[in-house]
Amino acid sequence: MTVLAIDNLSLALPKLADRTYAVEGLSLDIDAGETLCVVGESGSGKSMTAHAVIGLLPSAVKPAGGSIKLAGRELIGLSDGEMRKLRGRDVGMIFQEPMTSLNPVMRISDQILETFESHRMFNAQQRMRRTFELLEEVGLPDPKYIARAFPHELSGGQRQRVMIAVALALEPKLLIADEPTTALDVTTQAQILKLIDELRRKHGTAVLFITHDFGVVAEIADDVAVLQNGLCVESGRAEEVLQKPTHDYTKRLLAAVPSLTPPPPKDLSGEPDALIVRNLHKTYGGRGFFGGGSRKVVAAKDVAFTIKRGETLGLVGESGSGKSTVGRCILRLIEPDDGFIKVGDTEFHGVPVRQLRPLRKRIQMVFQDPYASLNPRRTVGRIIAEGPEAQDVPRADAEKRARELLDLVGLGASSAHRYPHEFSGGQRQRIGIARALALDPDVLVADEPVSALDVSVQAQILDLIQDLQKRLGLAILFVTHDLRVAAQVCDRIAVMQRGEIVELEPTAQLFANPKHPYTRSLLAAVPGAHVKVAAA
Amino acid sequence: MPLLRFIAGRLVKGVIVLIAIATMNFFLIRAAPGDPASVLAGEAGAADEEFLRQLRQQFGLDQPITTQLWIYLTDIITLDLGFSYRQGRPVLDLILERLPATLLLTGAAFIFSLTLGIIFGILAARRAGKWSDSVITTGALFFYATPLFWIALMSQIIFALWLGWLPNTGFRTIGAGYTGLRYALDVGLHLILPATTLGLFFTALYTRMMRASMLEIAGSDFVKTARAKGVPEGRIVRRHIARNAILPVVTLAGLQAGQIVGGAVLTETVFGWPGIGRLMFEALSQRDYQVLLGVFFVSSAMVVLFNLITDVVYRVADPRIEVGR
Amino acid sequence: MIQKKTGRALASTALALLLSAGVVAMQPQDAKAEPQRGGTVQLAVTPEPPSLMLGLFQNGPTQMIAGDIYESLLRYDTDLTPQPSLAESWEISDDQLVYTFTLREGVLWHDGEPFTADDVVFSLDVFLREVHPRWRPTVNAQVASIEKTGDYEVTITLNEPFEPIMLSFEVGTTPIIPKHIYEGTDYRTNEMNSTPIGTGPMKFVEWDSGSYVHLERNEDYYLEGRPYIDEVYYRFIPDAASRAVAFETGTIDVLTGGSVEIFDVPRLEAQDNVCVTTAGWELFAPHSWLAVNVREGALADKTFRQAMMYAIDREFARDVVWSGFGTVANSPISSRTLFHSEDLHEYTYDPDRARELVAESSYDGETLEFLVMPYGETWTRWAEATRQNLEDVGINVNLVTTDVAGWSERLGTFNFQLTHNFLYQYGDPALGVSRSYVASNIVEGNPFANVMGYANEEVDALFAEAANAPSEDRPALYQRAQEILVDELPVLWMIEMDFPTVYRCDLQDFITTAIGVNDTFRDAWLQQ
Amino acid sequence: MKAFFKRFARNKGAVIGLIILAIILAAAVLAPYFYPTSPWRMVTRPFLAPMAMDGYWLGTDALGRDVASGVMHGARVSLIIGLVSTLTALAIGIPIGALAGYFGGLLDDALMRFTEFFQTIPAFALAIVIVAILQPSLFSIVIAIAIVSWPPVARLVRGEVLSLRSREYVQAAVVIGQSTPRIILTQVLPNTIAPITVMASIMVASAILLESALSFLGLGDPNMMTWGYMIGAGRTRLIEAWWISFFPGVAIFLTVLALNLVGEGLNDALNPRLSREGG
Repeated sequence: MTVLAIDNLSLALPKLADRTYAVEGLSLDIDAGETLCVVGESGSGKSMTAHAVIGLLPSAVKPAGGSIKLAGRELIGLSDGEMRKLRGRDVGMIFQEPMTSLNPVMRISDQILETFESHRMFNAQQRMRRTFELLEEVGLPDPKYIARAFPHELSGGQRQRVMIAVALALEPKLLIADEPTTALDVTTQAQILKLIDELRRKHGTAVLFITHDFGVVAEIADDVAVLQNGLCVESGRAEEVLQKPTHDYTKRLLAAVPSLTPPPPKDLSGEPDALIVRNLHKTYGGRGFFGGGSRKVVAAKDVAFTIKRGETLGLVGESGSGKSTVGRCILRLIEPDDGFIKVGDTEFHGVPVRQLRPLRKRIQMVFQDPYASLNPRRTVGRIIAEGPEAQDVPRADAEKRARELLDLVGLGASSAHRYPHEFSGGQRQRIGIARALALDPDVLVADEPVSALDVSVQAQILDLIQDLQKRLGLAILFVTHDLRVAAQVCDRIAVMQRGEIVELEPTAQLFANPKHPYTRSLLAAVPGAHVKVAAA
Repeated sequence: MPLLRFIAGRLVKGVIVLIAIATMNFFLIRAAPGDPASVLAGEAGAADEEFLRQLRQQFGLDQPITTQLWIYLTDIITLDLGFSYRQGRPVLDLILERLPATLLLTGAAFIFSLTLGIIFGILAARRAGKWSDSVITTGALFFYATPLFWIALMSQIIFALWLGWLPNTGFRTIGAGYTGLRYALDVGLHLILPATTLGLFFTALYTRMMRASMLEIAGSDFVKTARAKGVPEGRIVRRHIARNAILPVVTLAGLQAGQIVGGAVLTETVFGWPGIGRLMFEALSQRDYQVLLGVFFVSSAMVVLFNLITDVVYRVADPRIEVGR
Repeated sequence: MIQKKTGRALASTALALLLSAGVVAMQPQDAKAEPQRGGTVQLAVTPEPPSLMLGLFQNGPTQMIAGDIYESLLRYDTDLTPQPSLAESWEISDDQLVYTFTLREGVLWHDGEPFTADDVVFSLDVFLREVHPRWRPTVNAQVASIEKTGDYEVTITLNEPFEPIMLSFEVGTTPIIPKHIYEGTDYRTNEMNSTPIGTGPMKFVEWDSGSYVHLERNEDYYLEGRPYIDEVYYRFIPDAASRAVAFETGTIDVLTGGSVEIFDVPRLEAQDNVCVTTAGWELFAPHSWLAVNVREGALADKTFRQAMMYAIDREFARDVVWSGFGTVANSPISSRTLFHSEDLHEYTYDPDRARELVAESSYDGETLEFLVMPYGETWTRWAEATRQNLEDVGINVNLVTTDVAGWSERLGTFNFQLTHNFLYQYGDPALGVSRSYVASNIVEGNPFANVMGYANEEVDALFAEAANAPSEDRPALYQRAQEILVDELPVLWMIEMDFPTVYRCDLQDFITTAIGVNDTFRDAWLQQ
Repeated sequence: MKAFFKRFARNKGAVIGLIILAIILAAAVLAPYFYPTSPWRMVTRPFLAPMAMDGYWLGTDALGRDVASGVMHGARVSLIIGLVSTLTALAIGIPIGALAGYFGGLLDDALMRFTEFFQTIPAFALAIVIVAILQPSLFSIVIAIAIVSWPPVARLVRGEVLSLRSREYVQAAVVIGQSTPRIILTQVLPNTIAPITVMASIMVASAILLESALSFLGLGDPNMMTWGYMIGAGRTRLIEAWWISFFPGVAIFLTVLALNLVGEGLNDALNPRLSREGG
């Protein structure tokens, strides 16, 4: 039975936008109990599609043609009141950001109860019982406690479970999930995906699942629709699309998904140690004004590793594992509590901040967020030249070097006088790399350098980093949460959990034979790991 | 317990700030030309050195300034705010006499402006872009941009002089001898004009803030969640948008409440309201140091107190903030 | 009105009046109207006084309120003729040295204690001698002794004849205060200061700080049937416009002089049942001038001061700034008191003449600082107009504002160049005029002394001689002094000021004496 | 930049505000041209109603001074007081906020206690006392307004700097070895300009209101023809000569209104994500 049938749907964008339609001529069907994944990169129109179905389009975006039928009933043209009655009862929706999707000042139980109240279903007693049932069903421990809690008292995964409970409270025919796991850690993501999958089987719910991640698609999709710039370029059964893509774009996207199989190891014997870290400790502890000491968080505990010239060490862990703190401690962006850090032949720890400045050129960093890592008020040329200038290189030389570097990272010397906002995310990340390289560092700390990028751009940046490493003999500390990425670029991988390195092995060995249980659970959680995906 | 510790901590901090303020004000006021004796001389229309000397000795102004400061600070710790030079009465008595009037005025203005501001803010935000929104925002902008004393004078002329509906000055009808309910009604009538005038600016301010806050919250993810649940619009506005939008407005209002107490000088002056704002202004021109310092002390203490209350209320109203931190 | 009476004449008038004791001293305008009992009167007074203890404080508002609580030996009619008050009668010896006052018997203090000669001696000889800045110089310089010569008789003996002493026995200069409360205490910290006890027609009830002072009828007052009014409220409304509105809306019955902005008077007067009087200030005769610091610079130059006098349009100031109230002043002695001379040079407004004199003078374009008198906005307007007058003839003036404290401080330390000021004349040049011009009164700390720094030995000598001269010699001496001063201009006299009182016409016999704004309620009654 | 103007121009109120402001500025600049003599000059009969006599289209005041001349000359002083006191407040608030926000820790604590201290004293009362003590003059008024209005600036800047400090481009500047003062001046502060500009436009408005309130209480500079002074001087004559304080009141209202509108426009244009779109 077809629950959702979208036929030739077009959504018009406001006049000044960069294209006429957010979505154009889209058709798709979902049957009861089936999951359809809509895949695409940012700006493909996948979210708009979801919002159109539930009638929550931004006021500037208007349906311009086609039809959306839910269980045979036309949704386009329904009045606000009719649409409202439909929401929650016939369609439920989960959003991407669990941290902001729940009302921060309402108790969890009230937010679930509200769904029943809004649709005048059940009496008070039944509502309460149903609420507890739901919380139990979505796998939350101690529903009584959770029901009375406020959202901020729950973890991200727990909140997303609450969201699912809210969305499924009235057993709707259709569940729309808009990137519901993107903001979650990989192990949590696996649990949530599993939960959604179980529930739709149990209740026969049709699921419209929006994602950018082919791993996720491989994990849960029955059907797939690939969107590019508002057009559906390919659709069909999941296994077919994943294994025998017909459209170039689909092929390119799939090819860009990093494989979990690491490339053959480099020969690094005889290379000198570029970075030695021993005994690194860092604890965050709240400094209370009147002795009210807040709880302490151990971000680094006895961390130790060595990176050779030309080697890439991956530092892998989930959020809060301390991996970013370790990277920043090595750079002395954060002062470690204790530890030995040696860059080349220079001891980096213990150097007074004043004398640190000239040493800084030895070790540089590439940041995660390409939008936040470039000063919006300076030209790209200045941003890159600032480094050498800070190290007393004459201005003219520094600017010349900046132009060379822009060439090197593939942007062209002429971009030097432009401002960051004129560049795309991937281009900005190239600028960030050029800035780091401007000082000819020995060591590069790359903190999640590709996690904010679309998958096709991701691959290009990873290639660039590897290429530069080969040419310049850089030692790289590669901080990431993404095991697929780590598999592709790292020679060795250190897995971090709660501030400690629990396992440090050459990449191939780690993937083939993980020793620590945490490493094993991480590997198991990688979406689509067990599904074969078409190789490039 | 953590709440108590939080309050205790804030109180200790508040006391330190208050003592610092008292010290600064002490020197600030002494930097002014002339002293209470010269004012009395200036007003008496006749004076000689002997007269001035007697007064200064009586006021203790012939002692070294550090001694005076030390005496003042040690007294203040025991809540002894000294003696008024001019009125020969304890400053604390003078202030306590005037404080209720000020609290009544500012309290009424505060409640009036906060209530109306929130209601208008919600109305405007719900009808953003429509004519009723324009009317409210234009009105708010008008009162926001018009000097308070101007409105005070205009309302006096219109409502007291032309229409004769309301008394224009004072706290109550002198000599009427009202008691009980009749007295309360009388005070209430006298209160309307000054409280409204004082409150209008803040009404405008809160209306604008509430509107902006509503619009900001309206774009939140959780509002979308509520829509996706099929919650009726009115309920979304009440329970989701307004409930969250009100927090920053109430916080700001609370922080301002303390300031209003000391800032009602203009209103009190124009409407002859016997509050501490006027007491301060008179004490200033009369160089009645102790009274001036006392008013500053008490009104600063009000600010500290209101800030504390706001914080506590905020902590209770917003579950995200851990009580005690 | 020019009053030139000999001391003997004053005394005989008083004796004549004694014969008709019990009769109202001043006949009301409508002699047929019978005074009625009862009623409440609300008055506006500005600013709120520091205290009501008239012996310790003599501020205008203190006098207005406490003038009905306390009494002195005498009252004065509007010609400055003495009238009985606590003194029933008095005699002056032929050599004008011994003054004998017979006191009224059966007078009670508000706390029920009887009033006797002891109170008078204590007040004049002890209390006021110590604390009263105006009585102290008189008593110290002129009085040989003050003695009780009977339970109800006090004798004052002078060192030499001093005719003006007969003008000193009004309630502001010599309030009689209760010996039983003040003797042996620290006067300034006596707790009873906040609940004043006097003998006057009204009793203190309550002072609601910031709002009002409430007085009530003294049931035990010694004049049968008086006072007529039951209750009086003096209300404090800080803003002048609010006071005017309060009067218009009927909340207030009387706007006392100084509590009504002068420009509001014509508007208020035009309304129904509103009366305006400028009476009740005759003893004070407030005299305003532009004080000039004659110590240095162009201001030390007589020619330059004359130039300024010609430059300032005093008619304009009177007509526009003061709404027509007052008289242009041409002499240091007010035309409303004794010894004023009409036979003096007059400086009429003449900008051309002023420009000539500026050119002749030592003024070379420096900017003069004009300290604005902080007594309300009329004074500010006047300063602005004066600055414009002076700038029109090429004198640069910068206004400086300050408050009362700053103003008194700067005058008292001679730290000013130009400022307005006005002083009371107290009926006799020896009491209220000479103090501004004699070199011996160039003293720091007192804004009402000779702050100008003017010193002229001849003027000093003339004033000294005139004070203790026999009555008949005094006019000539003062004539000469006036001639010198008018030529040298130690200050630029501006206006003999009127402080109109605005009241409801229902109030009868409202202002009847030379200090009528202060001792109002012995005679006043409400037409009902 | 173009986008900025486009966004600004989309806000009708802001454009109106800008036009009003331009007119007021023109009045301020052209005042000596239209009224070459001092606005204090008593030119004709006092209490002349508006339009009652040719050439005195806004009437005359209690001393016969031309109200129109006063309003135009007053524009200069009011704007100058607004601007100078705002700049002074910024000059105090920005460094304090920047230091507190960037360095954090004890310095932050100390500076914020200092700021709190000034926020605890009732602002208007403090301004009154400062002006009274220093004696009313352009200088003392500017100082008083600046002293009571810098704390919000410091707080704003601190907040901005606090969030900017953890921005990655600031960390990048640390990593490449830039000196701290240079980082603050080139990386951090330039990015706080937008919110500071918005706040400054509102501060100019409140400074003008504050000055008028001080003048109302008789604490204005007696040699400066300001709108506040004119209202203060005319307020007691409001009943019979409304125009004396009416027109300067309107001038204040328009200026404050215009500055607020422009401020809102700037806010919308500089923070597009917060732009108020109809719901």
